[in-house]
Amino acid sequence: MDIRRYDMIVIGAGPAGLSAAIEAAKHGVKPIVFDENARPGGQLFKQIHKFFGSKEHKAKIRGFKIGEELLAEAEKFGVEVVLNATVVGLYPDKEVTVKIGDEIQHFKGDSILVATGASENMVNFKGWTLPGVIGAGAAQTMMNLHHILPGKKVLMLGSGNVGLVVSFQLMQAGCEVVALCDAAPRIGGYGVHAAKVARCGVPFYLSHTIIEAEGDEYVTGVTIGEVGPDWKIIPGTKKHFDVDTICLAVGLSPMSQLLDQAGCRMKDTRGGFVPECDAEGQTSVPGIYAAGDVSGIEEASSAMIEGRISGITIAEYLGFAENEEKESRINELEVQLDTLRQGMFAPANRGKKIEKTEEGIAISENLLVKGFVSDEEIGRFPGVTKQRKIHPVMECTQNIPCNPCQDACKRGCISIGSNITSLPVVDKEHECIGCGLCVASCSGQAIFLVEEDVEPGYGEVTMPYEFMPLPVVGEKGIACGRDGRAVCDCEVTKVRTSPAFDHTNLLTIKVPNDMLMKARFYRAKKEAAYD
Amino acid sequence: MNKTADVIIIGGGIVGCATAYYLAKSGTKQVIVLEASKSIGHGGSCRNGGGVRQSGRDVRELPYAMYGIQHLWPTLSEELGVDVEYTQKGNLRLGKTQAHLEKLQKLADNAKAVGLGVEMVDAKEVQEICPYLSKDIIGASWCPTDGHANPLTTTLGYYKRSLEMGVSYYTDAKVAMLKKVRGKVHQVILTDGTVFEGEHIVLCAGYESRAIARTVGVDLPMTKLIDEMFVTEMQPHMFDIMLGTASADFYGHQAHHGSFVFGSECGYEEVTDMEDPSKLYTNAMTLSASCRAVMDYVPCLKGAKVVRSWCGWLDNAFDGVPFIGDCKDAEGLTVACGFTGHGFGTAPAVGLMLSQIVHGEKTVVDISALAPNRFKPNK
Amino acid sequence: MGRIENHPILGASPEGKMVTFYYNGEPMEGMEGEPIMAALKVNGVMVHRYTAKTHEPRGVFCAIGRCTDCVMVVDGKPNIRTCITPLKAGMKVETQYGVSAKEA
Amino acid sequence: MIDIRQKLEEIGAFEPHADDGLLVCRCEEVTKGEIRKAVHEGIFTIEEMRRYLRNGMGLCQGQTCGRLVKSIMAAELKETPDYVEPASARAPMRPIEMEILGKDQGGAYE
Repeated sequence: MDIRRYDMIVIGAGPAGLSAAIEAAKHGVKPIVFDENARPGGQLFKQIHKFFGSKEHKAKIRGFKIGEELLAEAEKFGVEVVLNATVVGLYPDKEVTVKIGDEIQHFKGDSILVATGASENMVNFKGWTLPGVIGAGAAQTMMNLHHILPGKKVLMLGSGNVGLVVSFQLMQAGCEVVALCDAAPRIGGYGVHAAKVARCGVPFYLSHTIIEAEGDEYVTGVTIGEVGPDWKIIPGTKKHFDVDTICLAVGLSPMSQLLDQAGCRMKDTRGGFVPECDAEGQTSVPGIYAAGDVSGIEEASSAMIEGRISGITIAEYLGFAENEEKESRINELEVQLDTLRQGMFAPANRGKKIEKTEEGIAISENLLVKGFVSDEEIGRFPGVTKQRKIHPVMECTQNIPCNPCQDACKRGCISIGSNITSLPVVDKEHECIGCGLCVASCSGQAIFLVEEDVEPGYGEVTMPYEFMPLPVVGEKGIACGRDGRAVCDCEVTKVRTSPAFDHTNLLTIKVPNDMLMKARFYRAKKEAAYD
Repeated sequence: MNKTADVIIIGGGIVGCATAYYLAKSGTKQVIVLEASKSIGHGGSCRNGGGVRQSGRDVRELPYAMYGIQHLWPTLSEELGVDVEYTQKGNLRLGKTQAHLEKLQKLADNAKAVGLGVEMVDAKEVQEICPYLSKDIIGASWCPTDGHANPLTTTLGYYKRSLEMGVSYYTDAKVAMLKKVRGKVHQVILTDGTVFEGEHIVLCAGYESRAIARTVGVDLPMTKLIDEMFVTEMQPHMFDIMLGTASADFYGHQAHHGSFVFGSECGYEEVTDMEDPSKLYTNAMTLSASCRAVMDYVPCLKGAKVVRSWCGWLDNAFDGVPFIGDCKDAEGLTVACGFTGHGFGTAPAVGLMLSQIVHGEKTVVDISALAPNRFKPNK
Repeated sequence: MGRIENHPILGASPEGKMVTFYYNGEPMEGMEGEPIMAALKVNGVMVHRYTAKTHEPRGVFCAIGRCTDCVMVVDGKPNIRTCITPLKAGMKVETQYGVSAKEA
Repeated sequence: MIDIRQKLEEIGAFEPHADDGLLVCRCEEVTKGEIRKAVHEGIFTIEEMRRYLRNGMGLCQGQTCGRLVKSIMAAELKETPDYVEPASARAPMRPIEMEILGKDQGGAYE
């Protein structure tokens, strides 16, 4: 048998797999990475939003850019990436069979890292097999990889980060999102992700699920209804929407079949079927490792660090790195990983209802149910202050590990401190010059610049704006509130774009002074109306 | 939990389930089936190619293989209330060389001697029977009364029906040993210490039977061998016959819903060294080798996609035919194992005969040649 | 459903070579190398196949080659996953009924 | 050890539900009602269920419906989902043509 040998075989060229290969290659390991897709980067190339975290986590960089950076790094360290290479099987002797082109090749590795990521969970309801019912991942693939629209009018099921992020992406691509629903009573994803969807006017229906997808040949509509505590539909709560697309974002499951096949000890958890492995990703089979979503669903940022940890561990296992070297690198990486696992959305807090922020401020109830913080609630958060002169208003109301705003402000107006999950605080001692870098830096698009009395009775609000077409100065439109409803007429007074903003345009609108704390979104006149 | 019964059957495979069914059908009140794994039919019963065939069998097996095909298979779906997909459209055993044809001729002659209709067909006739086969085939043996069925639904059908008829099943119930009481095999003790008691013990646990029988001093001389199979995606309907070859390159058929199911070996089986035999790992080389074997004879399937492969253990008796019957050296114990990879098609008849043995009745055909204690040294 | 001409983050969509392929015998335009599914979607084709047992319509579901719901008969071969198979000029793409291109 | 008969008594008789016609396995077109009913016929494991109804035996090999089947079976058995073990994973991980699988010797297969 012709079997090719490698120090390290990596299955999956996503964030975890590439990071592991790079880390190991830095120590002289020669890894080969297989990926069944035509493009490397896993899900990163479908992620067009800016990532959270701190500088080490590549915060405020968009997912697909992180993918490009990883690829460049992989190339620099001589990592061999084989695309369109489907791993057919993983066998006990650390042997893999791979479909490459129109044949099967056999490989054996002294170590194998499985970084196959996750697949989408599905729910079934009447009509769920109709064309037009698609996974949220499918929508992302169509829009962000193939540049086509999944549909015109979409209903999203699922309020986790995937459902929220993809809803926003659908609107960025030019689709209309008619509603976002979730059977859970509270929004599962980040409040800032929900808020940017809500202010575009998407209604949130929590405690609602799909009763039926309608249509004979393909989806022409959908009916949702409210679920009671017994998970049954409450009579009289049906709502119908005309849609051509229903998008399902109901969670992810580790794609761990290869590990099971290789005989790794598995455990059945609420988060899916995962390998039993230690903190470095070593499974029960010596030399077989797992990193990223395949060992438990988390964000891509965590997957990259997990990959690095497995990478250095494998380098040491193969004798390419000294134990002390490994220990010190792992300590460094674990600090980074721990940081990401802090805050309200930390793995340890899954399923828990958190009532107060770390600062002791009551969480916005409205945000958890309707997707936006109400005008009455917003004032109690430390990033929101009322000043006449121009200043940042940071509508950041949940503790998540993220701090690019603090770094973005060169004047020191924004302070988060050493605890990365703290809510940003406005430092009134330092003067804001309205540069807008903080607005563009905020991955949650939760920072606005507000200035009173730019002319008598009128002030200005500067907001992040990532839609086409970009409004022009002088255009008259409608300012919308956090709930997406029109609050007043307005005029565009400034439109700023800059490479430093990375496609987050800064749109400044002029509104009456009393609307400064309400106006958070802009719509051209023709597409908006008061109700 | 009732731990005593008239009959305790060890092994929830097709033989165990069928025996339980025929026992219940013939009026036995208390029957308990013990299955070591969590699933009924976890072993070879649900891992085989589904052949329901007489041709190619040893003369000692032929009488009951024929009995099953004549009397049991035709009405089985009706009887069990589950579609067992029994299809009696014949079996072609293909040859590509003169040596192959000679071998096939010998098998056909043996079969004819005991009254089975097997004839030799030439290349042209092969193409008439099945136009999808390679033109390299120069001849074949043809047994029109052979066929195939779905081993999955047959096994689970016997299980379901016997359960309805009052048989008790225990899964995840691994037998550690048998124990005699006053000279008669009477107790079945599980690895967790649970003790079952029965007037009659039927042992049909595949290769595992050997270790269990040994606890009461009975040796069943057999070895185990891994065997692999694969299944393709659904294909348009092509043919209903069962296929095999003179040199045992592969065997298989198209199942009712359209998939092709094939089994084959790559030559490594004899030396397979699996750390944990219960894991049933497939081998990295076998699937590719199997595909080549099949394409050599059915080239038009080259574009069919394989969706799954799996393997199972054969229980190979020293002389290639099963051990079926009472253990003369251990009263109260009846065994049925060592089916050597071709037990599925005969399982209904074997189940029926085991129920007759338990009742002390004469079996439908004579099987004294399959006595468990038949091994004799060759010198 | 249309192509995204200009995206606020991704910019102008890459320009590709438009080629003709055949959908149930009718000529259609698509971009060479894009998944067959994408070209069909742009042309408004939603139904890729009808199932074997209940003859239900199916289309794209996962779009990454996993669920296999989007399979069609491509150049005479059934069960081709159109979401991951690149479009080529002259390709014959047909609605799949069960496992064949003809209605049963 | 699982006493099938006792467990069947514990879970009671099969009761039809309004949504029994809902498809669960998209590839092999197996419904929720068929799965629920099979549990009452003594089919307690995914391994058995696949063999009995063909759910998860199609082109995608249960990648889409695996979790759904697990939760339906667990609910019918009055157990938590981890009671029902997932199906074992087997090669090939994706459907692959016999012709391609046959070429694994470093050279083209003729």
